[in-house]
Amino acid sequence: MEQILANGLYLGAQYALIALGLTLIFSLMNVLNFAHGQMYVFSGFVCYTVVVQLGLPFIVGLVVAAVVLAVMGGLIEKFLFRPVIRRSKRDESTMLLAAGIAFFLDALILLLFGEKQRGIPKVVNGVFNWDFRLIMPYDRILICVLAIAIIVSFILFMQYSKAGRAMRALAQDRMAAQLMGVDVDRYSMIGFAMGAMLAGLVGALLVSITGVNLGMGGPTSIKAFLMIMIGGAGVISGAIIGGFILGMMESVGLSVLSSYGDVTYLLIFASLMIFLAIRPQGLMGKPWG
Amino acid sequence: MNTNTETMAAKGSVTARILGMAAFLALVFVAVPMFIAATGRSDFYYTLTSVALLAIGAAGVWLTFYIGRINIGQGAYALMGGYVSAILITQAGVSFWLTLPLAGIFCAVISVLIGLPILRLRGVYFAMVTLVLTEVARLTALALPITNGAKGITSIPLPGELSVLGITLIPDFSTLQNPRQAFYMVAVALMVLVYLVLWRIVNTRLGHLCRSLQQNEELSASIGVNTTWLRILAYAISSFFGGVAGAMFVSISQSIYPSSFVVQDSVNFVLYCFLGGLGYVFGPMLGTLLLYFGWDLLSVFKQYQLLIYSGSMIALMLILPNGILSLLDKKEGGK
Amino acid sequence: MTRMLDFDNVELYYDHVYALKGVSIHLDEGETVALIGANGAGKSSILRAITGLRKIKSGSISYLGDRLDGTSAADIVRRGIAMVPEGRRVFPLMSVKDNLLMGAFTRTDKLDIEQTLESILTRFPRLRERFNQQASTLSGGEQQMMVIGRALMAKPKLLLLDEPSLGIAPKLVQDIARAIVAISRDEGVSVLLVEQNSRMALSISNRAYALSTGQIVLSGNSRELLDDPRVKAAYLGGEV
Amino acid sequence: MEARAAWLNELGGVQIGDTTYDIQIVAFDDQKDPKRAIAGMERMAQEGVHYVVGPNVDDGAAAVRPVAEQQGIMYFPYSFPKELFSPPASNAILGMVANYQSGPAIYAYLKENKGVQKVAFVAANESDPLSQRDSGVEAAKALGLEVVSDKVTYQVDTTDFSPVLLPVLQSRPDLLVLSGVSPANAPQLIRSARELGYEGLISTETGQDASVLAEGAGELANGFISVGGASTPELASDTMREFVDRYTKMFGEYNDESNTKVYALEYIIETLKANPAALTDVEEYKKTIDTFEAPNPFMVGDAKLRYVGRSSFGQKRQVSVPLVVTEYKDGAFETLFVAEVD
Repeated sequence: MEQILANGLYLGAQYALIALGLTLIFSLMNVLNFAHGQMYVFSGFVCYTVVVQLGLPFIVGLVVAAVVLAVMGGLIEKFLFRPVIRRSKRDESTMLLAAGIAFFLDALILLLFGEKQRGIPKVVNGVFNWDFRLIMPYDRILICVLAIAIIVSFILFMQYSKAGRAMRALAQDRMAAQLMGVDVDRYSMIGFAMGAMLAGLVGALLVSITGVNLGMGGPTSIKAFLMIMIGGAGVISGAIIGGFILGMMESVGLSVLSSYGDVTYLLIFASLMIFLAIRPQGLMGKPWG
Repeated sequence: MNTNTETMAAKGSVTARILGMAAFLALVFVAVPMFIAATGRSDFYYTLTSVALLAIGAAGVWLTFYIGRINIGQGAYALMGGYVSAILITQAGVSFWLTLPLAGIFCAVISVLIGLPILRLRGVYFAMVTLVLTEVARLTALALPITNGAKGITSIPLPGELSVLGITLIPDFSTLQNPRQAFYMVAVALMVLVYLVLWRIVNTRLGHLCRSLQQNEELSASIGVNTTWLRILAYAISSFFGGVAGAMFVSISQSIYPSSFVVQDSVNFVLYCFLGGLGYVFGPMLGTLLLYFGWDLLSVFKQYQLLIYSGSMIALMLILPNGILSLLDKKEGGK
Repeated sequence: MTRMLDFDNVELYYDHVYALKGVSIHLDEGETVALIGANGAGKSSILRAITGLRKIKSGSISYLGDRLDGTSAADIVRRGIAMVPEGRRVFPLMSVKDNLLMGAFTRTDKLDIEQTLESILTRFPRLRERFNQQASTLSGGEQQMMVIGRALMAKPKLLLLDEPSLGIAPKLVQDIARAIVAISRDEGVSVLLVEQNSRMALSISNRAYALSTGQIVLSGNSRELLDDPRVKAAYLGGEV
Repeated sequence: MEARAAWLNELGGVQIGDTTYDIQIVAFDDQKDPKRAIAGMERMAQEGVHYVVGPNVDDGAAAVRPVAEQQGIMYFPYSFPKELFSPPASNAILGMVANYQSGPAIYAYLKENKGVQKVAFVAANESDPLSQRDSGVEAAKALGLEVVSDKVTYQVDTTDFSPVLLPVLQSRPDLLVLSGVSPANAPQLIRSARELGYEGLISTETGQDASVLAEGAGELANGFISVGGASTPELASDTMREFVDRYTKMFGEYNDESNTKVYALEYIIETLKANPAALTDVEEYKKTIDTFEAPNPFMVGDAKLRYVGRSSFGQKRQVSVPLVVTEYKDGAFETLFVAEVD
């Protein structure tokens, strides 16, 4: 039992971090970022390149990956999403753009980093073992702690900094925020960059544990969609709760249902559909986003 | 499928429409086979057959757009339809031609059950739920005994003879010299049928009601439109199209796996619609042709194929964010 | 008195439909001016044009002698124009405190902001009581107080109020009216007030303009207009 | 394959019959989508290609079968379902050693040399791994081993395998078989198993990539048993070594998969040399299969290129590559033993 909970917590922390970035972008721009998973993968490869190919410490890889992704996010917002949003008749047109960007990143990853699975050496060795009731390698504990620390600092930033307040205001009422003198373009760009950076941080963190490969992008995006649906799209607390719930469900399901074959995700998906039919806005969301 | 055909259809004068239709039919049924015969590129048959079938699925997605819903779940119905057809053929020995409508009807019935709760959702919520639906369909196909799990159903026989009152309408495919051409003809005929139905729907009272739903649901509900029924109906028709397309695909590949239609396919259906333009009935058809056929043509660029494909998709989006057919809007606006 | 705002022969339309057809109004320093008229007459469009939310088609808007049209919304706030939008538009998931702080978004001096905040909390004691509560939990009247306070956080010279009495309990409408009068008196702020409740608007303003279908149909001293039968006609949208 | 083709062309091409040909490889990316795989096969037929190496997955391989048979194409899929290679099918040739051939050999070896008694299987919930698991279970049972867990499956996109492996390891196996594991998943699974305290053996029947294992699992992967390519130092001829050099120059990194594919190309060319009529008619090719034999340029000694598979498929529809079982050790594979498939 302890083991299942610990696994759930570990998964939940990384999931929540992925969902945070996605929900931030969604809340600010009403864009469902299909390329989120690809950004995560891209960042994993950047971190790999810095750590394995250039032989620099992991922390450098983490920082470089975060910076690269933030810049990439900002540029994508400024040169792709902004003009399209301005000129298209429907919000949904951005979906095609996001999907195009997802394909493009896939192609870029393939050309730059190849199709192989890549990973970096363990950051710390050793395994925490509490009487075989709870086994957790130290590097997982470290990554989990780092992920939670990033989540906490993100919340603090959004809660107490001027920029964080501006982004929350923008998400809650775009027009009123404009009237307060918030520069919508500027903060949309900052928000997108931060969302991409969060995806990048998770990718760089996890490359030390799970490694990365080209095919991970799509499934990661789908999982991230799941989480923000559980919690409610565009709400920070919802993304965090959604991430932890999915992590727990996955951990519990895989352990409890293992004898019935691979039905965990089927059950998660099916129960999610029923849940959404009853509560469309998710746990914390506003009705209709 | 040239733009002239669509321009005429869109402008709407009756004669122009009939002429456009005739030109289109001549193009797909006569000109394309002649072109293929002349160039010997018979592999285009399969590609164009795929385009026709995917366009059918995309037509369904387009119809759900028409009631203001983004449907990223068409892959689920294509997969469902495919399995219904495959199971009926291999286990009950039903003729393929009968399974085709049955697959559609099965999907329509299921979609009503699923649609009742989820069609209340809007915007990204509906979109994401339907995306999940695709995964549910795949995982269900993996888990069920009747679908044979991950191993799929293989060695499905080719479509047999279709005869009414002793008259052979469609001969047994396995006796044909060129089954690919036959598949092409059938698929294109189906596509033409589907788009005629779609076009009819759009130009009747039902279509007007759908449009009002797209613009303002509360308002339409308040003036007495039965919005629930309307949404269910549109969604059921959409899923019917998806099921038929899936079933037809299975008969061509003679096999089906849980991976035959996945999230990527669902997303692609949506992209076809966007790219073509949501404002026009023929948008999804054009979008499918460009994206699917375009991909094949780009294969000459080898490892840069995906880069060029996605790059041009993004560029197109920047130039024409409302779809290719929005070019027609501009012309009309200029007058 | 200095001319504060000159709204000269402005045309504005939404998607080919006229919202304003050559409207001219002006406002002097220290004045409270009301814009009255039926729903859709174009009152709110004037405010949106001033704050830069809508681009004008022709004409000009000047503020303290400088052109205002064409500058960004953020710049307009910085130059001393704050608006209380129609329907209040609170940030529902933010605390009262954060809502108020958003009002001072363009200001940078922390100490100065603290002082303004303190004066607003003194003016609206209810906000002090609810200081850390989420804005969505406030009553309609409290929310209205809060968004007025939020606008004052910008230390504006010109305050634009869009339908402050809409959806507020009648008893509280008076409170709001009193607050507006007090603000303009104490802070020396000029006020441009858009109201459907013409009685309230005329009773607290110096001058007023009546609009109908995007045009000024009547203007003059508020006290005189209070008894003018033509005001009623303006609400019916007809010719005066 | 492109590397070998370029090399052969550089040497002046290949003489088949009286004519000397340059080899041209036509590539098609099916993106693992069966629908596209069919389109690819149609393209091949269109371009007059009669010999196709691929597809690489089960659903693609099954999907292209009708096209290949109608269009007269011999194809070398890297997927194992027996019906592709057994009569009435006759156009597919298995390009490598199948797991139901390598599995029994590995289990027998481990039973004898390492005293393995209890085996647990875990597989991805996809067509190939599942079929590999099922035949692996069968083989283990036939050898008298006890199968303690064979129900657990996982999604290929799993990022954390601890919850997946937990119930498997609780059944306390001596040998954990990762059926049909992809090179991407293998290091994660090994790492998770070791980190959960598992100390027994871990094996798979498919080829793996040493550098991926080193990056993903480090020394935790030591002792991992897998099927190697045919280019182990003991077996590789000078030709093979030069090929690896050339490949590395062209594509940067050498791996097992391309190794088996170069064999497929060699078989095609040599068989065509033996019967030039097969250039345009695959029926001729099929006739040649049964008797074909040529020296194997990639292996030391007098190894032969010939077709095998009679005991598995009832007809010769498999290329003969040596079955090399290897053990991972500090970033490289060491050969455990070598066997041959009949």
